[in-house]
Amino acid sequence: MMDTIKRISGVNPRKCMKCGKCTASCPAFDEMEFHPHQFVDMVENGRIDQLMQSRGIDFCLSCFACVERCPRNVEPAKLIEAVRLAVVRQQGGDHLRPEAIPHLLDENLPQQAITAAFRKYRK
Amino acid sequence: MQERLKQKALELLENGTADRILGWKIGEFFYDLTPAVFKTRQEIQEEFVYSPFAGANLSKYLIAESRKGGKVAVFLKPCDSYSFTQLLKEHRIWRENVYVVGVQCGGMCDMEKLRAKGCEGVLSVGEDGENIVVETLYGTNVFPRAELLEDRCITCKSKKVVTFDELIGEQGTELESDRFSQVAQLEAMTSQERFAFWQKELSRCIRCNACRNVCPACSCEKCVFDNPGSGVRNKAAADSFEESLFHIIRAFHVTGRCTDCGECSRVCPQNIPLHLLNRKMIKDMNELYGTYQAGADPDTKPPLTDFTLDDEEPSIVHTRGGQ
Amino acid sequence: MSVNNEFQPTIVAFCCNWCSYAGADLSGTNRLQYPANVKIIRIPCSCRLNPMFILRAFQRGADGVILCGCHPGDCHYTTGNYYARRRMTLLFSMLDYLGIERDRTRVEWVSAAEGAKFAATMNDFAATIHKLGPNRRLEDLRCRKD
Amino acid sequence: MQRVGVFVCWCGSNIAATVDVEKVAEVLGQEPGVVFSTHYQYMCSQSGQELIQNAIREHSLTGVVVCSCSPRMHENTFRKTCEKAGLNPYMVEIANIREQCSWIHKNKEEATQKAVILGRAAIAKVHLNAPLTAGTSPVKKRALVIGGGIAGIQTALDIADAGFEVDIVEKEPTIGGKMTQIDKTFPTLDCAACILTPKMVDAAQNEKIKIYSYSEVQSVKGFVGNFRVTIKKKARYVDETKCTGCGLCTEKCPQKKVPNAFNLGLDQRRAIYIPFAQAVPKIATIDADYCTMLKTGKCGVCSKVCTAGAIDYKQTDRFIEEEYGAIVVATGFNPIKLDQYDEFAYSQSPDVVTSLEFERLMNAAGPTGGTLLRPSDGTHPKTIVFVQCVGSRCDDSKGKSYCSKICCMYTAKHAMLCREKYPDTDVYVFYIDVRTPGKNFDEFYRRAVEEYGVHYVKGMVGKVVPENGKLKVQASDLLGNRQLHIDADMVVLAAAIEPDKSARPLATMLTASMDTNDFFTEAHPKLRPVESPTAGIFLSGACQGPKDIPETVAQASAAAAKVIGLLAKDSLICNPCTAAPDELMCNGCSSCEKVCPYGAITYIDKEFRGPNRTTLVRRVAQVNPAVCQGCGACTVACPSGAMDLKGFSNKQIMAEVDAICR
Amino acid sequence: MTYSYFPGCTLKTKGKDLDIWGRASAEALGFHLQELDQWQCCGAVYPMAKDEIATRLSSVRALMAAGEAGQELVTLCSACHHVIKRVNRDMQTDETIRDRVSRYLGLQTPYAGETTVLHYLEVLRDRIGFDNLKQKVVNPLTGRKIGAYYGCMLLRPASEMGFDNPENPTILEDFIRAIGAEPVVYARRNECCGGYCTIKSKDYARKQVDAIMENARACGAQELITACPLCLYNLTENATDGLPVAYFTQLLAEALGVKEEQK
Repeated sequence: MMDTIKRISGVNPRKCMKCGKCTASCPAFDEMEFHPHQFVDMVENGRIDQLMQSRGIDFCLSCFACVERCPRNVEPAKLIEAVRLAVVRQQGGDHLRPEAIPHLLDENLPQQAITAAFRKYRK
Repeated sequence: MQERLKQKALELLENGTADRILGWKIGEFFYDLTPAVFKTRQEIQEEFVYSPFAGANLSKYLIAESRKGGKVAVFLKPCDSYSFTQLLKEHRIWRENVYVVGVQCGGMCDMEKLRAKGCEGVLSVGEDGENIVVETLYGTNVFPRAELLEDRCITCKSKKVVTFDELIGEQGTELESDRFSQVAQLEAMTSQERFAFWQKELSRCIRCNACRNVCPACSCEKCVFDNPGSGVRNKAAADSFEESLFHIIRAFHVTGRCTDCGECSRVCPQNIPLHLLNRKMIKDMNELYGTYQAGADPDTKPPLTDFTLDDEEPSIVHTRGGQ
Repeated sequence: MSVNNEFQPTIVAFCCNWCSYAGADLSGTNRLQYPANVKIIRIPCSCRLNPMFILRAFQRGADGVILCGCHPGDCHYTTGNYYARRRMTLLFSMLDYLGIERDRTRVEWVSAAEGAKFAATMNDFAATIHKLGPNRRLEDLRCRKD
Repeated sequence: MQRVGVFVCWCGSNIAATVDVEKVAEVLGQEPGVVFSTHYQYMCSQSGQELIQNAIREHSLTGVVVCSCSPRMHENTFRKTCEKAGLNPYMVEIANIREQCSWIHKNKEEATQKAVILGRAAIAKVHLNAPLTAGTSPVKKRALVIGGGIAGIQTALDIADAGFEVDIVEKEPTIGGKMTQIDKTFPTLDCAACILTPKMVDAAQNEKIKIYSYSEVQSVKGFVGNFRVTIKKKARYVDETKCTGCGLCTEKCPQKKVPNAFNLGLDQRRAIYIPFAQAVPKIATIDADYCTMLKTGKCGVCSKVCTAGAIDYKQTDRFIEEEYGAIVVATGFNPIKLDQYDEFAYSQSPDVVTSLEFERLMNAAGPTGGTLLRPSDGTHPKTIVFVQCVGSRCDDSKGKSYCSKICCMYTAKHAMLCREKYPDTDVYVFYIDVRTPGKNFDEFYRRAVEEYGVHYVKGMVGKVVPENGKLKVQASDLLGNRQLHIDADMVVLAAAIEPDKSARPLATMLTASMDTNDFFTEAHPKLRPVESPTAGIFLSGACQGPKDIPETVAQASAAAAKVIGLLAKDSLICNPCTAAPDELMCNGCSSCEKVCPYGAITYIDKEFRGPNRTTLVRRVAQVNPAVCQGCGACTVACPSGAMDLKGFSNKQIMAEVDAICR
Repeated sequence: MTYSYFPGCTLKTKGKDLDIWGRASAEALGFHLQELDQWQCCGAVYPMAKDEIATRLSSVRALMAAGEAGQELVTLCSACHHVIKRVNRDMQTDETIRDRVSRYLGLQTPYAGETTVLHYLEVLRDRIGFDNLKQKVVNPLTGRKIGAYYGCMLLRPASEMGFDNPENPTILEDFIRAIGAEPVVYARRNECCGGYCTIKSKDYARKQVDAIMENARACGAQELITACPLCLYNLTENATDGLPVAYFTQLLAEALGVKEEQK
């Protein structure tokens, strides 16, 4: 599984020097039980299952602040995305069902929000 | 033209400008003009020749002649004058001992082309403006010069006499020529095709050294191929230091010094187009390091003894395209 | 010695004493591997490399020749590698023109600190030469007519 | 043919583990001309060297091949060994079977085979070696120090102490360098000016030391013992011999809006200025970029008030030529630009400062007179956040790959001083690691935490948002697994340090090598740390790598010791591997002269005997062996092969090629 | 000058104002946006996974269509720009992706990212020039204090987007200056507004938006402009007490006098 995550993401977690700048930059910190630096560490140490079960993976905003500010070019967002993909690619792993959509819509919600949600939360 | 040159030679000898005259005389055949030194009025009158076969480049002979004491006068065609200037740049010719008469040139003729015209029993060949007049046993033939020109003269790069003390005829100018078109053709081939081409050409080499001996740039006191100390001495292809390497090294040694006079190909008894090697280097230098014409002036630094900080990397050979 | 019928190329690496030879030493110090068929000849500066040496190597059976020198601007002798750069560019161009495989010759700038680059370069070059196969075209063009 | 002895070294197991040394010795023993071949555990040891010497005597060897480690390591050792046994030292060749064989190959057969081939190449070469005698060249007993910071000053003082003349070239109007801007020094907290300014004065008053301030090195020619240096004295528009340093002009100059570089632009100075009160030399300088007189030709106030008549608007750059035996580089460092790290809002708020700016804000001679005030509104900051490793320890695409080394300690110092002076401030330090190797360093850092109550947080700041006069700092606390949100008044960034920009062009002039970060490389990272690989060039201070003051001073003195060792010699032994022409073959064509970087080649007209008792005069090249450095550029430029390089001759190299390719 | 133009799905529906005024202003500024004939939705998120090919195809098709027309490809929506620009870079630099995409699309010659992708703002800055834009302004928005809201997708990752300094961008501020208004610089202009979570957690999105609004207001902004429909939606809908937010093209059209003409 660790190799799958590394392959999907193309990230080498060993480049991390544990400075915590990703976590310092993360706007979704409060919504995540594991924070970006922990993602990197846990992938490196093979604790993927725990990450896959965490609800935080759906809260990453893909804002790339962690990617931009990481001094070592580790790209934590790609790891989080890879873990999320590992989840939604599983049978029944979808996080969002088409039935739920109408309920979410409002008059002004742009298409891209839905499209993005579909891309992110289901396969 | 021959008469004007003869008169000039006599005049220079008689008014004391020169003790010796470097010119041409008939060799084995009428079309085989060979360089010669004339010391007396009689010699000039009897033997001095100038004809459309006076292709031999006299400049190289001045390395030795200019050091012999006294003054030597020489006739230099435009392309010879480039070689002469290049040798001056290399401090090989003692300029103060040389009196240069620049001779304008309409292009030299190729005996093979004359033969192809079906001329037999040729007695003499003369010039008449843009025509070549051939006297034969069977009468007089007149051909336009353009039809008989040597290949190197068809792509003549310049009619300018670079260095002279006196000029016979008008000063010419540098010409637009497509002398690199054959090189470009070769470049467009695949590597395998080029290899086959050169294998076919170079494998005919008999190492007679004619190319080297005639080349004004190959004027070393002792050639590396004759020098036991160089580690690469060899004569005929006795052991493994072969023709290709001889020609590669020769081409490399004259890179930036070769004026593209074309003598190497003219004298090759095997008709190997050796000038295509030198032209390739000239073309490359022009493209990579800016246009440079060896012998065009006495000052400009040759590309191989110069550099810029942002020269192309050797990998350009891989990346610039071609196959 | 092991009997190995697989093509084992002979590769000559000319290294300038100040940067690349030291870079080669550094890759040794760091135990970075590269093929044993790469043999290094030490020259004081890349500008000492006479084209004759390269041709000689090919003639005597080398399958690839590489020149390593200080990075442009870092030459121990200030300008040597600039001359080498021009000479090698023209030589390689001429060899290419004669139909010699382009990949048999290479120039790489390797500093004394680039042990890893040295090893990587040699590995890459050896792989390239291995792919090209034995050098045939720079052998005697006249004697050898197949 | 030489009588060659082959000596294969095991280097303990370094070589012997992967190379069958016995077999190498045996196979090489069969090579033509080899009359003796052996192997030994440590050829460089005393007994190994004796082994070689005995073999030279017993077997009348005329050539020696040592198969061992890199010639860069022990070539000299073995040359000396052989010399003692009566063999010319240049009859030794080394086959590098350690760095270039045993250490990079795992397969023993392969490695053994390669070692044999390398040995053969060395044997083939040594057969063509000729005894060489090194010439000597005189040493100019004067040193040049480039850079007048603490490193340069210390080096100069030490060299002068030993009785040699030494010049300092400093590009700023005063010597002193970065240390003049620093407030206190760790770990003792004594004031930087108090320990530096006496040294500056010492340097100025020392008869052996000459200071070229506001000057730069323009060009360097020559070689060890005989450098010829052109120094550019930049026009300061003030006659140095007349200016008394009274400072009246710097008070009267009407152009007041010049950013004060000494205070890093935190305040302003006049167009004519003396950087600070203790400047050495204390001479005014006109800043041509701002001076109204120089720009428009109207003003002249300074000239009017100067009673010494020192102002000279017509002054131009002057060039001075000097000769030196040795050159010391002491060009120092600078903090990096922070444009790339604006998540810390350095360019968006004046209250986000670099550590060096913070030094000025704490300094009694600084823009705030030593009271810590916010640059934005002049209030006392109550909460201060220090951020470590800004631009250091980065991936190459994101900043400097190295640790800047000094930041951990100066930040501890800053934090401690803040708490000491203003106990009501909250001080946070965000760190990745705290690196405090050094005498009394870790104790110092612990005091900051334990006695002074500085909050050290393992984590990093991710974003600084200036808002309503506060700096909202968002950071991570990795040990607490939380995100911190601090309303700070001031943020201090420990910016990475990098070599001064002048170092790169200087390195080119000196032909001294640099690493990819533009730090000068040392001749050996452990054993020759203060010498450049280029003979006669020495390194002092942070130009070689980040250093704190104690380390800088130590290295400065070490460099001085090396310089003194060089200048104490009357002459130097030259490299005998120089180019030499075979006059009989020389065309006199000047190709070699055009490519010689040292101007070592000249031409003479020489008479030769020709055939039939004639004589011929020919122009031939001459090489000055004291100037030639042996690069070999000329040998390839020479079409006739007349020019060859001793020790690396055409034949020798081709013999190696043949041996390798056969 | 004519550019190929990729509008994207949102600009055809909820984000019409971004599109309409962008195009109208282009004409006023002397360049033409030629809508690609058959564009498909870009997918709204860049596929970070290296093994996803299908999600890159629509971008590649758009890029190739522009390439065939011999034009540069212009986008207006930040999300589209982000996706297309990064996919283009994948095609340039990632051999595996390039090969797989080329095989998937059955290309004779692989597409290797030859097309240039420009955001509308980059066209203004690098092709038109803000000084020239300033010349064309007929209704300078004098006195208006406008904060630029960049969001994430135009700026990050800077190594791939190459748009502006990711931590202290200036392109929108320069734009604001060019149309005669006063730019207000505030630090949170490049912090995420939480738009992607708007359908997941309004509260969370609100927290982000409020922080941005507070920061912008504290720095003196009276209104915000953006290039992203999702940001605009989020900043408008999920703000507790927000500033008005508009698309930058709306103000551009206003300044160029295009709006009145069309009224």
